[in-house]
Amino acid sequence: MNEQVNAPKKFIVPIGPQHPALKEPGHFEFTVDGEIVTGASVRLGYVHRGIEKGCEQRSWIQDIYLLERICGICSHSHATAFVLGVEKLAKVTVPPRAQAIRTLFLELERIHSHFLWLGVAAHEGGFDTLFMYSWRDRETVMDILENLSGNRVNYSANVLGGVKYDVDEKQADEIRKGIDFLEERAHYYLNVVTTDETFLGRTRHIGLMSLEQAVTLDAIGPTARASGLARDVRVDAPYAAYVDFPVKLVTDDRCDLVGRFVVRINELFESYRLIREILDHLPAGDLTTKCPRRIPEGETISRVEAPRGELFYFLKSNGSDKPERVKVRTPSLCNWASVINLAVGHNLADIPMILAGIDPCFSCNDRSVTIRNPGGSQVWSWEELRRYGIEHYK
Amino acid sequence: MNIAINPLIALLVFPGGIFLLGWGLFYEFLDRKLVARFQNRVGPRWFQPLADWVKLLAKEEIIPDGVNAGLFLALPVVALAGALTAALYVPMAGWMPSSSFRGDLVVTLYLLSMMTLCIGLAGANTMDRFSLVGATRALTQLFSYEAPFLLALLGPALAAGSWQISDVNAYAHNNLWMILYQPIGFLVAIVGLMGKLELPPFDAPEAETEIVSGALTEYSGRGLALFKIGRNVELVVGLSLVAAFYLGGLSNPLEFILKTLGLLLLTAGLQSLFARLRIDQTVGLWWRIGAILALVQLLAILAGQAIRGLF
Amino acid sequence: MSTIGAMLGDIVQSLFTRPATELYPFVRNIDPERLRGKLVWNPEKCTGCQLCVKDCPSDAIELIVVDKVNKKFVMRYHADRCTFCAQCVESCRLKCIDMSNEEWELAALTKNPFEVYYGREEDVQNVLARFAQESVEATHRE
Amino acid sequence: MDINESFAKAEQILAPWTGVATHPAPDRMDVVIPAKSLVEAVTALVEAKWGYLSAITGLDHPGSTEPASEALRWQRLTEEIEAPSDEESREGTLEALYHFCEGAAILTLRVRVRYTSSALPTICNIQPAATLYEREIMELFGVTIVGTPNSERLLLSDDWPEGVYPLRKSFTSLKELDVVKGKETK
Repeated sequence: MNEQVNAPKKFIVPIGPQHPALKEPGHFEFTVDGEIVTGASVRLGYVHRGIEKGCEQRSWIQDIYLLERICGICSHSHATAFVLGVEKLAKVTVPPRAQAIRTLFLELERIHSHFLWLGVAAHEGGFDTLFMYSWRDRETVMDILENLSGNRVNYSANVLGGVKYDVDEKQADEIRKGIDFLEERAHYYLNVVTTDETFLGRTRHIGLMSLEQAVTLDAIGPTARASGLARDVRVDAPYAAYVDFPVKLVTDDRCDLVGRFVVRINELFESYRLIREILDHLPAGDLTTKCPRRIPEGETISRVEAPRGELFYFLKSNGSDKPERVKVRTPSLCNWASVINLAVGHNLADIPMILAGIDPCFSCNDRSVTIRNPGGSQVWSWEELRRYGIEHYK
Repeated sequence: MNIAINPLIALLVFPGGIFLLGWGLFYEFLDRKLVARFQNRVGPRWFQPLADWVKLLAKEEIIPDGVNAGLFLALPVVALAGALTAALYVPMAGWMPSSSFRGDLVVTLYLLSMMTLCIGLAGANTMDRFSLVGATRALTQLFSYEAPFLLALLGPALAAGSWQISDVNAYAHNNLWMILYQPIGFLVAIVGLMGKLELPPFDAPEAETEIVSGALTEYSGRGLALFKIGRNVELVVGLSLVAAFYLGGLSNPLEFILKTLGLLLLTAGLQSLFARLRIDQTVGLWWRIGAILALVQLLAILAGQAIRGLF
Repeated sequence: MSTIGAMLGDIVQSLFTRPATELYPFVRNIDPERLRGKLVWNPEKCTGCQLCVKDCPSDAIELIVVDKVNKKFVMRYHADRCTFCAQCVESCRLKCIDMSNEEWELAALTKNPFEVYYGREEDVQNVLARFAQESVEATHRE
Repeated sequence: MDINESFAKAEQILAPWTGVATHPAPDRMDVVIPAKSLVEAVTALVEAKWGYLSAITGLDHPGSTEPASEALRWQRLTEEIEAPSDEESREGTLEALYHFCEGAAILTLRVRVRYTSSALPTICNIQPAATLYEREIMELFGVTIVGTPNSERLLLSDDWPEGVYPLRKSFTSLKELDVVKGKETK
């Protein structure tokens, strides 16, 4: 009799902006029924810094360093996307050695980012041992990067028209040695995440995103590739030295968190192979070429595959030494929709792992965008999404 | 060692009171250090748990809005008292239990459960959502591990033919280590103890990445300090109990130290080996596997005794 | 293929190996050769082209002209603003600027150590005296 | 798929609405379309499964700084903006670029609206992932997206003044804005 009077009240579990699960500020509200999540919404913007506007007030050269600081983890990807765009506008041909070194940095950065992600994702699942070990091993690649560029993050390796740092034979040997060690470790972690029963219990069939959903939700990067969606800018539209050193596309059809682990770790192997190839066939030549301070008028688009997915830069120049417009679209932004949609129907305990599964980067998002979702009208239920998918692909 | 201790001293200095608190902090340090070493880290220095504890005691205690203040303040005290009282019935440091009567095993087990009950109540007392979810999980977990844990400790008791801890201890001391012919019971007991103490991988009730600190999210200062030390005391009591039952009894301090340290090493290893279990996985594990294993063990013991009775 | 406790080997092994933690202030690693630390400036070659000042993304460098004809300059370097990107090193055509790979522990309790003057001794004294003079004049005017 | 093939296909799909199509770079195609046919064009692209929406870029063209020839070119291209009177030609326009990517090919749909009539239809019904991008340009450029699922204050802090769009060229800083306002009130 009382059931109708006691209509189920919404029990909302807030996560963030300050929460141990999120080391970066974001705010999530999960409506739960017992342990099951029935709704999710997200509000970002706590670290909005107005970088796009800031770029318009600084010179092209200063912007490299500003953009590099959008994200500490994929800093080189941002800088590379920017300088590639500017060089396209200025019609400057960068020496092949510089392009190869840029690519080397990009791949080292991918290794560092994926190892970092592996640790964070394991931590979200309460597997702190894996967390500690993967971060310990990540130090190897951090040391390599420090030896190459002088800094562990924000390498500042790019300048307009080339790179600052050369790689000599001694350093190449050090990198090879580090890569050998990391390859062995990656094999080990691949084994752990695919065979350890307790860990699989937290990842198998969790956060399922079918290929159709991935297409509908516009997923990109490893998140999309784990659902079998073959999208990788390095393959689709090779830039820098990827033309000479082609990448094999890594996908997985598991569609769940295990798939996301497997894709990222398999990408590591591809990075190792690429790094060895680059070191073995490093083109000789100059490191830089002259690039004008005033960039000719024009517009350009530059895309780079950051560790988290496609990074999109739109640059517009008005012929002066400052850009007219710098538009940055970061990969995490594309993948939010998938988290919000995947969360519904899962256990509360799985949420941190699903969140971590897309490797979200709050700094990337908050560069200029905030999402707020109070009514839940934007949040699609599972059913709605499926209906949409069915209708969409009729 | 069968030296009788003055009840007052037993209560305040040894084996209850100061000794147990100090020993609890020491074991917390050892546990943290071992887990750190398993994870290839350095870990804390020896005084870190003490420093943490003193700091917490010195800090302001905030009573949040919307709680029953009396309950809020009393719960940590009750939890610690429960754990300390349980120590009186256990052969602490190899000494004979300072207090003993027939059936004290059951009392001890329930005293050990006081902690979880208090944590559950503490969580339900506040209006915080993390606390509520944490309390629900803590109590759910209590109901899942309690029965198998009890069954696991009943095995040695049945073998000894007594429900008195000191008798079981003496029996274990005089016979073959029970871990050898009741291995399943030992496993269930040690894992059950980890569940009781909410150690990883059974730390869903305080999973920091989901619900911050679980039921204790709203606690600060003295209340939190008391809960923390209560858990340390329970760790020592639980380890002694399992060591006394399964590892050939505790008859002198050296045995006590070696055996409990061995168990601590095992639990630390288990802690670092697994990913956190979801609460539904915990419940499933205990009822589907833990309880059945413990029952099988129990039936085997009974059958063994029946067969022995025949000859 | 599935196992329980796949990391057992590693865990047991680490119990007998040294922890990976670096006890930083007590145990020090060798600083990498390319480490980008505090900026150092050599006044001898500087022509005062101001390119480093122009390219600095964080306004960390000021070049104060003492005597333009005789190429006497003093550099005021704000270590607290510097992002250690080394663009100035790249921009300087005469290689006057470098980044130290030894001096990188720059934390301080006051703001004073973050304002560094580089240049020939007499030039720096000159500039400092001028600043002192100016500040005195400013207070007098008030 | 080959870039040229992709572009040929896109050209075919977009033919009914194309104002003008250019290839600023080998891997790019810019298609200028009138704002009113945006939804139809995007629907056609999505139904033909041509690539995915990669981003929406906003651009600000303040009337006073833009060369007159540029403004005239736009009139010819879109016919959307009718021949402006002297006063109107000084008014700025906002441009939204819808970037679609397929393989290496990047297709950009360009639409322009005036400051005073800055309405664009939403494409969220066709491309749900567009919601974030739409909010971004609403917030930062002051383009009004009609029918977007959520049109609240999104990006900027809650105390950000109404009607101030930070990525427009006229915006320099909040402090200066106050100074200007102060003068006005005096």
